[in-house]
Amino acid sequence: MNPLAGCLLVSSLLFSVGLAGALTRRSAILVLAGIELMLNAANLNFIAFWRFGPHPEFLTGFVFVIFSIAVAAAEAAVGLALIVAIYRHAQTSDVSEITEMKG
Amino acid sequence: MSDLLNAEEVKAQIEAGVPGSHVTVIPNGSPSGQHSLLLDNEHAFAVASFLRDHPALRLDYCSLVTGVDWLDTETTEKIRVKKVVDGVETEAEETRKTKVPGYLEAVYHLFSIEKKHGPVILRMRTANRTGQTQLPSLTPVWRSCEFQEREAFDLYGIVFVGHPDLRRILMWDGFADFPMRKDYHPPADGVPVAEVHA
Amino acid sequence: MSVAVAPAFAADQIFVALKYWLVLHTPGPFQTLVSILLTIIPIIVVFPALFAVTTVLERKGLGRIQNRYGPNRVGPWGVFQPLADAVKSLTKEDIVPRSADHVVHYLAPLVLVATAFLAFAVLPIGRNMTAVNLDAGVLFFFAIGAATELAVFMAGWSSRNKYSLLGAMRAIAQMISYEIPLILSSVAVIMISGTLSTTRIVDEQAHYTGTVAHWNVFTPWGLAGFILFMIAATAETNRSPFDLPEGESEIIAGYFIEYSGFKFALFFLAEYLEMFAVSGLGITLFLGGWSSPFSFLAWIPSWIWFFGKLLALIVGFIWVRGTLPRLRMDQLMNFAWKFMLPMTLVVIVSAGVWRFLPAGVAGSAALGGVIRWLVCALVVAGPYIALARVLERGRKIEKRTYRYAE
Amino acid sequence: MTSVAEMKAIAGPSEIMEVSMGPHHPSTHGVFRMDVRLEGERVVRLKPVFGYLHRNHEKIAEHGAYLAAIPYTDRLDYLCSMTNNWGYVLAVEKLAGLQVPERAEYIRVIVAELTRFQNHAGLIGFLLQDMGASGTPLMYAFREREKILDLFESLSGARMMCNYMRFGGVRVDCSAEWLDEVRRLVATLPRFLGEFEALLRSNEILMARTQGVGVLPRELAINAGVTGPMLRASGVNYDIRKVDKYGIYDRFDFRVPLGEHGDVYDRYMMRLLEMAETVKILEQALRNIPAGPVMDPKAKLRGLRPKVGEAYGRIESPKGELGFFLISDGSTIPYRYRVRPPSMINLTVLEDMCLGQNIADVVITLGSVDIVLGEVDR
Amino acid sequence: MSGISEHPWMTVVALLIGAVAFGFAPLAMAWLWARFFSPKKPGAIKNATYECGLESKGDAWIQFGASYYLYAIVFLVFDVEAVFLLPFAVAFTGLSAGASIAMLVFLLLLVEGLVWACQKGVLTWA
Amino acid sequence: MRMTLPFLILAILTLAGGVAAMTLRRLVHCALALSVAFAGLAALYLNLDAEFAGLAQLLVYVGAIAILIVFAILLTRGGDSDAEKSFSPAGIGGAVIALAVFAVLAWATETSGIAHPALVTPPPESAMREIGLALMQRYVLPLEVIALMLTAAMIGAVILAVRERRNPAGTESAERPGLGA
Amino acid sequence: MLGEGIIQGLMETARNFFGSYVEKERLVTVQFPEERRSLPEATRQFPFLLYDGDDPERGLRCVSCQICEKECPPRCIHIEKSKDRKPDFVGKQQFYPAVFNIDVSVCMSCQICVEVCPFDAIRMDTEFELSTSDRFGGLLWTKRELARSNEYYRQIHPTEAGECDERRAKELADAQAKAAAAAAAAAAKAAQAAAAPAAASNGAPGSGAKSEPAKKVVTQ
Amino acid sequence: MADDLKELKIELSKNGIFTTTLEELYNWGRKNSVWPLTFGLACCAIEMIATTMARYDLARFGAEVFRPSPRQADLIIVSGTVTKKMAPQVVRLYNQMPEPKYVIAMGACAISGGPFRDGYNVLKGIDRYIPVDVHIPGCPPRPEALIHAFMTLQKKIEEQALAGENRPRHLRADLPSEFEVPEFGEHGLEPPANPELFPALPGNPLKVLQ
Ligand code: SF4
Ligand code: SF4
Ligand code: SF4
Repeated sequence: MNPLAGCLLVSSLLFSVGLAGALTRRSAILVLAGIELMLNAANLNFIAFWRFGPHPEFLTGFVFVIFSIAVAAAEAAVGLALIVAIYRHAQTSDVSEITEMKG
Repeated sequence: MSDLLNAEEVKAQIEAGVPGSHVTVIPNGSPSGQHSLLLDNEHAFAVASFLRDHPALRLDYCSLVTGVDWLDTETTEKIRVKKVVDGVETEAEETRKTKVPGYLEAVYHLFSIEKKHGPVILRMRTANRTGQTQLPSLTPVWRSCEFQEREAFDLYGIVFVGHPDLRRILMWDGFADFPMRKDYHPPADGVPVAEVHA
Repeated sequence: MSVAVAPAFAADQIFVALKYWLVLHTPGPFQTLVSILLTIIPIIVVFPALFAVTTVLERKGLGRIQNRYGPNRVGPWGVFQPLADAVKSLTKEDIVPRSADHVVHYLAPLVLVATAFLAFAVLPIGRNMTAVNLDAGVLFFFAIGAATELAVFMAGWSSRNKYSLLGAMRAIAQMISYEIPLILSSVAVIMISGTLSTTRIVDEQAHYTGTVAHWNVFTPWGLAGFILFMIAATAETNRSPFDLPEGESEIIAGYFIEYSGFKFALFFLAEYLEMFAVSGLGITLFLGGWSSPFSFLAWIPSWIWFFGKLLALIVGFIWVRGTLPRLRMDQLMNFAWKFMLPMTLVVIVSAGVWRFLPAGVAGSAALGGVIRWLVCALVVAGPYIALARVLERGRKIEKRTYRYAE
Repeated sequence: MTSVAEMKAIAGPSEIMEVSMGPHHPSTHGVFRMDVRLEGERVVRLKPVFGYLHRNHEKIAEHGAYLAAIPYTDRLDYLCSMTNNWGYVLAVEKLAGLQVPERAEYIRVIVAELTRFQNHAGLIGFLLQDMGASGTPLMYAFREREKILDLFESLSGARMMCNYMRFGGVRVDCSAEWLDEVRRLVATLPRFLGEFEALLRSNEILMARTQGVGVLPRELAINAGVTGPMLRASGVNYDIRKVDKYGIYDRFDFRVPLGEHGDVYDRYMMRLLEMAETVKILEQALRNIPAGPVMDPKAKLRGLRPKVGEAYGRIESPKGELGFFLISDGSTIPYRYRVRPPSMINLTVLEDMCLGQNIADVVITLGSVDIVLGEVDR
Repeated sequence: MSGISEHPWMTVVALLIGAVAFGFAPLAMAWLWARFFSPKKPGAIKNATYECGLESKGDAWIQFGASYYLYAIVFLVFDVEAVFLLPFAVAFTGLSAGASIAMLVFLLLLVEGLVWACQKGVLTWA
Repeated sequence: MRMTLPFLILAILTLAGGVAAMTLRRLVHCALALSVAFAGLAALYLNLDAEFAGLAQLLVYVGAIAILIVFAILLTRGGDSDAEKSFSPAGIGGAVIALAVFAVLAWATETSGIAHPALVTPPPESAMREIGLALMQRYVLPLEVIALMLTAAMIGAVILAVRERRNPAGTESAERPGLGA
Repeated sequence: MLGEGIIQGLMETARNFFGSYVEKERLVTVQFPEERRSLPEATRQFPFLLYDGDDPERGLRCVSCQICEKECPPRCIHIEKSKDRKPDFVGKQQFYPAVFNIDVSVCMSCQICVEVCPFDAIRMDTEFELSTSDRFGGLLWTKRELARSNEYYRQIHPTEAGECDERRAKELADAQAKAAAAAAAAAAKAAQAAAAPAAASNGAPGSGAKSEPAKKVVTQ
Repeated sequence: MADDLKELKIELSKNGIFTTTLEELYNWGRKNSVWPLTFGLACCAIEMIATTMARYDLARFGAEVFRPSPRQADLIIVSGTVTKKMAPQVVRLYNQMPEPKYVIAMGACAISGGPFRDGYNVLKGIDRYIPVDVHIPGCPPRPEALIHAFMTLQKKIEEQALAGENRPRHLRADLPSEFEVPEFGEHGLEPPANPELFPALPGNPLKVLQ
């Protein structure tokens, strides 16, 4: 297999793992972690395409990854803060319990 | 010692200031001349507050609180001791009072930081040594009594009613005895022969 | 000139030459392997050895500060003290608390030591003596440092002890707070050097105007940056007066409270290694790395310069430790965020100004230099004074005078 | 609406951590324990727990002769055996009506003030140790302390447990050489104070850590029976040396420093300033010490039988008011023997000083109280 | 020691392995020592959590105050900022004043957030 | 294809970390495994010659986000969450969906031409300076936007997390005089 | 200025650091096992029993009056009186301790036993290097282990020993004078009345026993 | 030849250079790196502190590394009165130390209860609950005496065999490394002594104070 395909495969595997985690875990924090994993999988794609793409010198994919990291950081900060805030209200960080409370 | 307050004067002031209170002056025969005032337990708290807040006395500082154990008096020797605290100076005619039960006593030494005088010595006595060992707590008047009253509770078993946190202080919680009482004997932990000399 | 330089150069490059010689004499297929081994083994040998020396030095130095001898019985002048400690630690029983998380408990010291070692990879310890000449060396250093926080957390959490967890949280809070000033103060250097490669940063500083070298610390922003960097480094490595995570008086021994035997020794080792590493980076960034301050001293081999500077910084660390009481957590954090961070930003601005100001005004290069120096110094000092004012406001920390009652 | 959940979040135990500091803890100055509740690092409750060094001093003293209690008083506040001795013999002298010869009074003042000096020096050292000053100030303090202990040793035979005073005087007279030694030492003490001053007085970290920390308001201090430098740090002018003028303290010219804020820094400074005053007292005492006997001829060592009665004698020990309360039943053994331990009563306000503070402040606040467990628990 | 053709990351990996081995070797030695000479003797009290010589009460894994988290947030933001700052710094010598001012604006935006947080008292340790 | 072996190792490491992060019981373990995954990814970036991206990943993800997650776990007392309740009842469904997504992605990768490019480009040179220039010239606007976003995120997160810190549990809100600037 | 105090402190420690190489004041360590500080004369550690002459058994000054046993605050002295008596240095018949144990693991070095002993029989030693792994054997000292000669006493507490010797010499002289007077009186009496051989034989061994240590005291 | 070697060995060991056998190395390391636990109980603790201070400088022996956590300590100096209330804590601390661990009973109180032996709350010697290596009498022992005790301990360590029948306790799997922690009873500690360490000696119980 060539490197790009390998990257893509790994990336999609990682994406699926993240997705599976996000869908199955009860802890809101892990759901967030799953989402982070998915984001990372996407980042890997960008890097791979930048590296093996036709115009690595334009750095588009690369810079996108940097921005993506920044966005992910912001997302993590807010998301986790949200979880903490919810926990303070509900004394739980269990997603299903949280939904139950809302519903 | 700073100006010794005249016990009689203080007594008069108390009895004027706290109506219904009953104060006895207990003279002290030793050269120190520190006479003390025996308070009745019902008014003790009011008296204490009065002493603290009285503008001329201002006994704002309670230095020392302690328990004293006076055993039930049966032997002649013990009677002598008993007599002193009662303040009866003559010795001979007291011998018939052999049946007086013992009691626990709490002694408070008061000073004034503001007026720089003192001490005024207060005493309170429990009814007996076994069942009725309650005394009013003066901790609400002087915080400094807090630990010392706890200690008297711990070591003598004087129950201070109104104390905010009356627990054992020096011994552990499950301890059953009151070790400073005169009739307490420590457990004889096995000591090897080599150590026994006395 | 060349006559004088040649032997000096030989001494300077002796290790490099040795390595080449050894590598060239190994059979082809193994050359890479041998070369790599020859690169990493010195790191793994020299710095732990330095650790041993430093512990003796520290104990004896503190002793002297405190009017006593310090260890002097084990071997001549007590130099075998660390050896005895090592033997003892090796043979000591290893206790893992029952309720601890065993795997994480085991891994924590390893991770800590490993990351501490990795940081040395990018330090130029002499001319042509950088283990790994990375393009993004400085960034590598910081990225690796990030893992230490996790290791500390692992240690503190896995012990399942209140004090250790508290210590770990403190340590992490402290490390993250001081990591920002650490990075930002190095940004100033990077701005001027235009590279993240540690080797090139040193190269930039290793030439001379007249006899004086171009060390960054000789510029106003460099000086301020260096001071800030060293303060942040002290905090980052949990050295006194920032040794709160292991503040004995409050939380007993911090995050490694439950570690015994050699695992504990590893924590100690890692702590010192981090100290060396971050001092090494400070030297690289501000003190001209392996270069000599004056051109006439250039004959001293570069690696001696590096280790000399390292030793000087270590002595400084010990000295400070022997003198100062430690800060309190909130003061520490306040200091990081309300003083260090703004000041490092100011330093960055100052470095920017430095670049945009001409080095020489028409007619006189020296005058231009002086003006530039002064302006940059002003850019640093002004905000410093303002900041100090703002911070001082509201808290009355002062010497007091007392009245007496007769 | 959300109040229930909010209250849960506020009152729930999850935020609060219970930590027990001590009895084995590097900074509790012995076997003292504080049950601390923390929110984050902030103290929301603090209960001192005593008794880990309860050695039954009072009980033992109530079983031995009056004389036998003296060596035990050494071990009360084991840093200051001389002042402990003094407090006790003062009470006995009151109880038995003994006079103390002039020279003995002077010697008492000299040793007591030396004791005060070394106690304060040690306290400052320990306090800074608690602040994490890796030993240096403590080392310097102990360097001076050793010199004072040398003097005690050559006077009384022991470094710490001097067992030196007797009812009606002191056990042995001091020699002229000894007095010269003291003079020499006293001459060097200001230098030590200067060194300490340079080392730490204006240290920013020290000031930042101690100022405004562990504040003890004046009224509370008085009501809680706090004494000694701690009381004076809260601005109350009460020094038993001045109030009672026990011994011959009315003959010396010295001042009582007073604090204003009642915080740790003030308490720290009180000690430093008192040390300077102590040097002054020492100089005067050494200048004026007369010749003469050192024991009341009426006093006898064994078989002291005070009249039936009671007495309370108190002195200004380095830690505060050290009092001894004795009841005599006319026998050779005290019927009731009670120590008023200054450091224990000073601890009454520990919780008040620590609430809402950082846990690190608890340590230095405790350090600034200056406790010695031998005295707290007796 | 550049010059010999080796991938820099290989050296890093080798160093990593070496470092782990360095840490691991003594642990292994200690283990061997314990195996042959000095047996491990665990016990109920010995392996209990240390807490000042008392029996430990309550779990150590408790919930922490929010202040740690707040610092972490601010740290995260500034860490990301550093990620942008570093390439800027590297390129700085080749940049115009305008770009520098852009970076200044970037910094000031974040600093503004920090100042806000300060004023909110977020960065006051509790 | 000289990168295959390291790539494989790193890929396995990353995936193992990811899987562990998503399956382990104890939340802190999950967080640690997650940081392994992040570190693995960083190494993958490095392997793909994206030096800066890899190190930035390490710095931000392992150094900061992992710490943040760990703090969040400790803050929500998840450090010792009990075992049975760690998966939601919809677990099987979620796993199936994830599997399906993976199938689609893998199929797309296989079938599209991208996976079989003819040429493999040589690694681009000296990225750092280029990145800096690109960032400061071509991407200035996104940069400023990112700054805004970060600030907003910081403020938002702080507001969220700080909500109930105003009234600390059951203590006198004794303000320490003279401390804290 | 911010940082001034810190720098001052650093200077102070630096002064001490460098001072430690030149100034005695700043390097106060006494390297104990090799270097020792001379202990002051008054130093006390644990009691010992004094004996006169060469025989630690016979020469013990202790008369087993048990005052020290009673007064010792922690009660760490254990004495058993002898059944028989032997003469002391002035020739009076005295009991001697059949058992005299001091448990130094209890002794608080308070010196009260020394103070109360009316017979100058017990004194404080200065020896302190007593650590041992033997808890019972090593720290329970019997009469044998406690006995020290007067020379030793003079060595460790010269002033005190001098005073003590003087006092004892005076006592002895008094006793001798008294004995002489008594003897003179007796002689006079004997001269007056009939000689009583029993009395003379009674006195002879006493005076013989006392003369030997007495000589020692006087000569030294 | 053999003599030469031996001499060299002695010469080397005089300089602190470890010599050939494992046992010697082991003992040399242990004896020169004894880290005490930061643990003080009473007055004796002050003298212990004084021992580490400039005048006496215990650091010369490499023993100034006072570790606050028992996990990292080798030596517990029981310096002062062990009260009954404190005894369980002391035993627990000792138990939590890793082997090899040593105990110095410093001062009369630690050995036997000392002057306070007659008190109701005073433990009559810590050796009732933990094995003591070195006793140092005195009240308090002078700092020099503590150094002497420390050297006695070093000597003791030096003489310990690594293998064989009489190897020390910590090398033998069959001997315990932790001891029963006494419990608070209604009148005193239960049990009053650990019978394994302190077999009930025949004879009189302590004569009770009257
Ligand atoms: S010195 Fe004190 S404790 Fe020791 S035997 Fe003499 S009287 Fe007893
Ligand atoms: S030593 Fe002195 S006091 Fe003690 S029994 Fe002997 S003679 Fe009497
Ligand atoms: S032996 Fe003496 S000095 Fe030591 S603790 Fe006991 S009473 Fe205090």
